[in-house]
Amino acid sequence: MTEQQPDPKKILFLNRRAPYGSSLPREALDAVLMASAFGQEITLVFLEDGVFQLKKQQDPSNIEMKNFSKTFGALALYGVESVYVEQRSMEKRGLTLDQLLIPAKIIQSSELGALLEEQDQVLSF
Amino acid sequence: MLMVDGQTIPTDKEGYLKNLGDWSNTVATAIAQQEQIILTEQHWEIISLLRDFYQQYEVSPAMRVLVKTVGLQLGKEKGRSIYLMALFPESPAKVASKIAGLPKPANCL
Amino acid sequence: MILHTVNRSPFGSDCLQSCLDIATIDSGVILIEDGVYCALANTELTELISTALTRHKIYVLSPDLQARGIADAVAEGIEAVDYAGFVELCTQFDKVVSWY
Amino acid sequence: MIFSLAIYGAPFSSQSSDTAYQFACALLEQGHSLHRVFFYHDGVYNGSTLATPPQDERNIPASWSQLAEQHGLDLVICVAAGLRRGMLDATESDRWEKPSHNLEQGFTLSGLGQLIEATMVSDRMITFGN
Repeated sequence: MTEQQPDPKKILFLNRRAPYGSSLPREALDAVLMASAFGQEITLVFLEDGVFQLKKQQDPSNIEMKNFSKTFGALALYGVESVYVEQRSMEKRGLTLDQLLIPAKIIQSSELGALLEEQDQVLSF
Repeated sequence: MLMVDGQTIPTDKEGYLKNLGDWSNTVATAIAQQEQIILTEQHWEIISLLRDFYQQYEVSPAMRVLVKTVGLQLGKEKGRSIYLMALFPESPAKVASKIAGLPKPANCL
Repeated sequence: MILHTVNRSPFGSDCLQSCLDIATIDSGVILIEDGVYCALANTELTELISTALTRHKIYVLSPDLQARGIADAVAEGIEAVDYAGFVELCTQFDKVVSWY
Repeated sequence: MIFSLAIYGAPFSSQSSDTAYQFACALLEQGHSLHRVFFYHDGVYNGSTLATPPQDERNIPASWSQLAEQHGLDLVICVAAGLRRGMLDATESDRWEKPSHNLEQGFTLSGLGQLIEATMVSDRMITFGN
């Protein structure tokens, strides 16, 4: 299994795709859980259609896919608490924070630049 | 493959169920037997916690998360890897998931 | 400082726009694959690009320009580089963020 | 400088693996080290030994394989993403009782942990998305 790494890195996952149409969001979430197992300092950012990943009430049973949105609920247990949604992406799509599955912080695109700069690495999905 | 009550239950080569719907308490006991574990009440509470976890989150927890969840739900005494190691030797997250009829936790290196 | 890579045409994707919305001043942008269409002069993007050039260095991958027949139509101020130049840019900036 | 690359595009479908390959050649030529190339999402198809393009076209899996041999590269295909899409080595083929396997020489199947490890130890992690 995993060992605690001495020097955790700041890794930001940039999620820009809607769920189900592409498997990238689901594969990104797998990578997030893995990074947490390595004890890394993780930040999740949802931008553009990526914000749809956090929409409540997802039920892909009739398209015979797994409801991976349920896994977002476990993020806090995995030690992932830094979750941001970009403001304009939410606004454009008529989404509000209370429609999201998990608590997320609103971030402006101008602040997002600074957040990216703080990271050791950024993985885009 | 497992034989349970005269029925064959398909498993993969590592002993994980091929069809998760085949799981029952009897099947769990049979899987445990293959792992040389006799299930006690302490085992069952972990198994049931794991099944609830999977039901809620659609994922089998990695070791660290299993320890944390057990601690939160069953008390600090049990939320320690040494306790889980004693119940499910070698690799508790993997072995317990197998007995609980869940997919193998993906978070193994 | 970040080097952003953009590999989508701006005429059907938000990649360039999102990248420019976020990129802090002095960060770099390299246009690759279909992203090289962002570098075209005389398109509806001209203003966006010229504003972006006041804040960022913008590079374009020359083999991709050449492949698409637009090597001679690049907006002024955008610098063409080859793969070796792309690698060098990655070392000059602190990290690389991909937009695709 | 230590680089790692993550590739998400299928060869012959998107340009991302071509770009990544050219990029890998250029960085090796400049004397940088390439810690790992991690193939995820549709990038896993880069490892198919059964890819059979016409003779007048590049063979991307074969090119990776040759580059790996020349430079001792670590080409890793995510095992979970690979198994889903039918990328199997002999061990996995045997384990899942499949009739054949198709992993090109020089590639290995391994866990997603290899992506995270590469992200941690490399100076630059570059994603080539599709």
